[in-house]
Amino acid sequence: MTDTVISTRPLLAVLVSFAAGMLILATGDRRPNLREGWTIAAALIKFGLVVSMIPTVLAGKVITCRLLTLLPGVELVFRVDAFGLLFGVIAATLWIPTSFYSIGYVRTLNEHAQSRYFFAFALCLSSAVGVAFAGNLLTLLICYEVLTIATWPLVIHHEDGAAIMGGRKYLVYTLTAGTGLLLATVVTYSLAGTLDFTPGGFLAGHAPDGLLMLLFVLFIAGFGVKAGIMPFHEWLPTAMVAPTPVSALLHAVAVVKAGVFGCVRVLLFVFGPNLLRELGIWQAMAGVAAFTVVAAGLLALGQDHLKRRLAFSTINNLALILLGVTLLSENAIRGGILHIANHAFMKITLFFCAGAIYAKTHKDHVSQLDGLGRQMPFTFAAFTIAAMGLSGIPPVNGFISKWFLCLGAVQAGELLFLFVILTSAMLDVAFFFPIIFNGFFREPRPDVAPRIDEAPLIMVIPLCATAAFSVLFGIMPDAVLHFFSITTHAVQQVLGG
Amino acid sequence: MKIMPLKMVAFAAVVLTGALLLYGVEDMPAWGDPQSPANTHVSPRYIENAIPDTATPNIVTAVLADYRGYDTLGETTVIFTAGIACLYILRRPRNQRRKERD
Amino acid sequence: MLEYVIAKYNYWVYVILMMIGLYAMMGKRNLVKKLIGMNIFQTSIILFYVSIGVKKGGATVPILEGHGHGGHQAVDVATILNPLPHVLMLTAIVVSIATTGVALAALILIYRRYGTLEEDEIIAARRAAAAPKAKDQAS
Amino acid sequence: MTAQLPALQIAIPLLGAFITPLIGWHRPRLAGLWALAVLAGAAALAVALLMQVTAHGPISYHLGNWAPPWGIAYAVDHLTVLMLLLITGIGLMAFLQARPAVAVSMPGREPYFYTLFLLQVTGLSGIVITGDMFNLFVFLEISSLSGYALIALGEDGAPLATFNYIIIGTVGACFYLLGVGYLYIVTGSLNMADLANLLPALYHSKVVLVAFAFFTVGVAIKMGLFPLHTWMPDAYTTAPAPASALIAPLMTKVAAYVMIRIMFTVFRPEFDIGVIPVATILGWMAVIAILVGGIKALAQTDLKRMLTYIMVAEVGYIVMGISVMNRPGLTGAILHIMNDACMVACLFLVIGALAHKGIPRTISELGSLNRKMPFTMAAFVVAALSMCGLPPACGFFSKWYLVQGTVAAGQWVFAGTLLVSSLINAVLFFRVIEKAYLAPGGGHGHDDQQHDDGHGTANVVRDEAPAAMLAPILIMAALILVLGPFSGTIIDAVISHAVPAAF
Repeated sequence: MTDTVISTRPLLAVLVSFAAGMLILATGDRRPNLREGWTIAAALIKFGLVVSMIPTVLAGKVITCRLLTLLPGVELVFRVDAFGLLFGVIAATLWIPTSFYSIGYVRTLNEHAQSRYFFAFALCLSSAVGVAFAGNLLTLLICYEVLTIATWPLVIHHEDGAAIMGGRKYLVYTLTAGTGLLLATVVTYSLAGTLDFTPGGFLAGHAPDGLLMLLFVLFIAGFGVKAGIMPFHEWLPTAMVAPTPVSALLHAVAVVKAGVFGCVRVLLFVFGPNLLRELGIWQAMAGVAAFTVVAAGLLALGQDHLKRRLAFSTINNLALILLGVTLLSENAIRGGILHIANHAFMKITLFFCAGAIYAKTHKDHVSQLDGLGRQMPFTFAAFTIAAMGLSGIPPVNGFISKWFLCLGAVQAGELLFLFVILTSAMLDVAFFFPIIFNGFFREPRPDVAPRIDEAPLIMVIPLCATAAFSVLFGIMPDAVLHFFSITTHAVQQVLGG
Repeated sequence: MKIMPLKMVAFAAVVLTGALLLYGVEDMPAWGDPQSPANTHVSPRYIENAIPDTATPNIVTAVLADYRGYDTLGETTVIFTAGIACLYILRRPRNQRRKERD
Repeated sequence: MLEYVIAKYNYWVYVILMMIGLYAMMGKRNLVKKLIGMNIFQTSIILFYVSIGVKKGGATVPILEGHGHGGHQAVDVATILNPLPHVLMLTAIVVSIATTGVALAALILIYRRYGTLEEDEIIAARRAAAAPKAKDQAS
Repeated sequence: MTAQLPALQIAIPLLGAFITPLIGWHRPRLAGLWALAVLAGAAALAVALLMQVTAHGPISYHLGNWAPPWGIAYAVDHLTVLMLLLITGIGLMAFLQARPAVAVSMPGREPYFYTLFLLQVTGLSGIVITGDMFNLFVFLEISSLSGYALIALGEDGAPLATFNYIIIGTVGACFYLLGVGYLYIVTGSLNMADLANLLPALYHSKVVLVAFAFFTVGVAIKMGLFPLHTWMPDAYTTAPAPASALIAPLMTKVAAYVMIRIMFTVFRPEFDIGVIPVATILGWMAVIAILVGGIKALAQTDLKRMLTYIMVAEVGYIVMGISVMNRPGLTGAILHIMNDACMVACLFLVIGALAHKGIPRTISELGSLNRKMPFTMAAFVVAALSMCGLPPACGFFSKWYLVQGTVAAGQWVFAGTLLVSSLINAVLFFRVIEKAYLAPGGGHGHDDQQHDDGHGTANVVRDEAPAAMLAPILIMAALILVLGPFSGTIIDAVISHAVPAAF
């Protein structure tokens, strides 16, 4: 059906950041410039490797790299299809600005244990790309668990009481979820004898409906914890104790998206749209997602801590993605998958802004930001762009994905969920615009500098870049990284296969 | 107070073990039955062939030192182990001995 | 019932001996008594094995008298006791002695350290030694 | 030469042990090097034997050229070589660390320690290599006696723990011997392969049932299966660190091997399932062992004692894998024997390094240990993550097979127990990791002043264990990471042949 290209590029893309992590540890705190050099070199190489796979995948081919046989019939295999590539490209692309931004951030704040920080960061990226390129459930599970563990040192980075508690909560949620996933994967393997992702699913006809539903719940709960689906969302706001670049890349892009990615893989590549329709379970799933969308939006309104507010916005958007995919209509799936990319660019901008504000002024509450826009206009401009995008205002990229989500809801004939998506957009406006308003139009507080006094350039440039890309992708969705084409390919694979 | 239950548990366990062993005895061949499997399966060969195989009139010696000589090597090793173990445990290093004398 | 017991009384004897030994090992608080129990226990098993080798009907010790001088004739198996259990038990006896030796060495070590071989007293002494240490750590 | 490999596998460490004290009386240092060479030779032999068996299939070696069942035979199959490799390999690693440690902690006794160490390896190797039931008992006693002695000279409380271990260990060995006797009475044979042929006709004999019961109890004592584990925490906790790094990973695993041998070689699966519900009983005992081990471990403040209780749970894992009586379950059990031996060895070697540096084992006093001993702690983390069943460490894969086995058997409670237990392990180990890696007291956050390098703990100086002690730790940690992804290969090449064809 699809041509397969054998190549080690997926493996190299995974390993390059792992190798960088080892080099970072070996270099240590004594030579920080060399150490950061490794990070940036790895980020660039990884980006090159991942992007080099785009033309192949757009030509309708699948890039495969088989390594070891783990179980009879199950290999450790990296297999790059359109959907996986999308996530891989996002993670690899956003690692570059985050690397620069991180360096600025930790040096400005003079953070401790920087080697550990960069090591864990590189390891996270390795495993996130591993999740993206995993060719079967077991490989996915392995990378996913590595990601879980690699994130922990970042969450507890500050080593104070709040960080340790946040870390514990994070571990309790994610490790329990991982255990559930293990059970679900084992049962799937016992039933089907295979774990290879197949567009359109492979599980149909292997078990009675009741068992399949149970399996579905286990899978969605397992991946849903990282995706922040309610009621499993609680760890995410708590984990905001982590340094901001961590929140930016991991809690907006890599880790939580790995959860969403896993959910989508299970929905579309393990169960498959047809089986989900037969079981009728998609409605329950969509209901949970819709509830999360609205509830997270409402909860975000009540947060004064900027990063916590962003965290709830993340929960809201992740649920939106899942809602789109669960609606199972062509446009809804396209909107959901596209939103993975679009949300990543917008949310990382927002976190970058929050971090820049904190690094410069040590302010992290919404109510403290009065008039700060005059001191940090670039930061606030970027923030505004990203916030507009998340609210679905053109010409930012968020508009495109929300548009398709709405179309998809109509296509599926689910007007209730259309209403949910629109409500969510309004909630976005409601919790973002006070921040912008405070920043630009409120009377400045006495401690705000009257002149432009931004965070270091190494932090401002990345955040402006990601904001600019958000706009670019809003105007030309297929520019540079071909997100739109890749998404179309993924949708065709799932629905056509 | 505390000793009573321990003794009760010990007694119960012992009775249980004994009962189990006697339960097995029921299916055993009668004592001294020359036709029991133990007396007919492996051992006749020792008795019949001890002389031609080993030229040793004492069959026990023949088995001990030849047919199952490897067990005897193990047996010797057990003794050696016990000897080394006692040396290891009970030997007091010279300086410690001196200290105790003072 | 009685007949049944008599027909296999060797087994009954060994089981009873073994129960005595096992009870001493589990129920006694004096370490030497435990050790003695262990010896009784092991001896009972040795008796059990040796009794397996018995053949009724005139069988004798497994030494072939008059067979040792070159030429040999066929041996009637029924006249000779089963030698294998004897061999096994020679090894088991040695094992039992070795174990006893190591156990006695351990007992000497215990006596040197605590000056007693009553388990309760040793535990009490250890607890008393541990208590002030814990208090030090707490303060 | 290659035909004599099985004999050499035992002869080399055995003769090495005989010679060690002779050398040691004159030159204690030389005795250490000698023992090291002997162990390295034994490990090399195990590798050679592994290659031979994987290439040409199982070997039956007749000692003294007496054909079984009259003589004693070695039965060297895939499971055997795996265990031999494990025993000699971990023995070698433990010895690498023990040599410098013993020189410091027990001067004047080193040659005896080395001798007993070699005897322990000999005994364990003999247990796994032999194909004769009684011969197994003899080697069991060699390993037990040397084990008692090695444990006896530990910290306060060790002699009493040793004595109790001697008593209960002797009960275990004697129960095993009784089982052998009962089988001998009804079959007249001591050879495992011969027994396997004779027994099916007798499966319903009460004698055989009782024999099986006594085998199981005897072996369960040796492997520390709940509720017969009571000797284990005391004995292993109080044992001197160099000794526990050898005995703790291996003794329980070898006993588990004996259990597998008896259940699947001497007896057939039909007996284990059909005649008496031993599988079910063992399975539920394993459930209790896993839960009780985990809960007791939670209650410990002493790191080493915590590990021993975790071992109680890990034994439960293995027994559970055996008890479900299917291919994935038994594969998982054998894989876990290997993986758990490596993990426990790594953890106890870490304990050894801590002991050598005089660091107290109380968990609450481990603060900032990662700064003091970064490599040791990194290895600890690897082993700990493996214990929690997190990929890509090897613990994940054995857990996978075990869960698969329980699911295939429809034993959802068992599967749930395994999963809950890995969460308990996560709590246990992250408690330690948190303590060791995070700044004591915490609360430093963002005070800009003292961040230059030390982050408030600048006074902690790196004080890593000497390279000779660190090397085995790091090797074991690397092995834990490597064995995981390669478990598929290992199962294909070795373990799949060890599972009865009936599964």
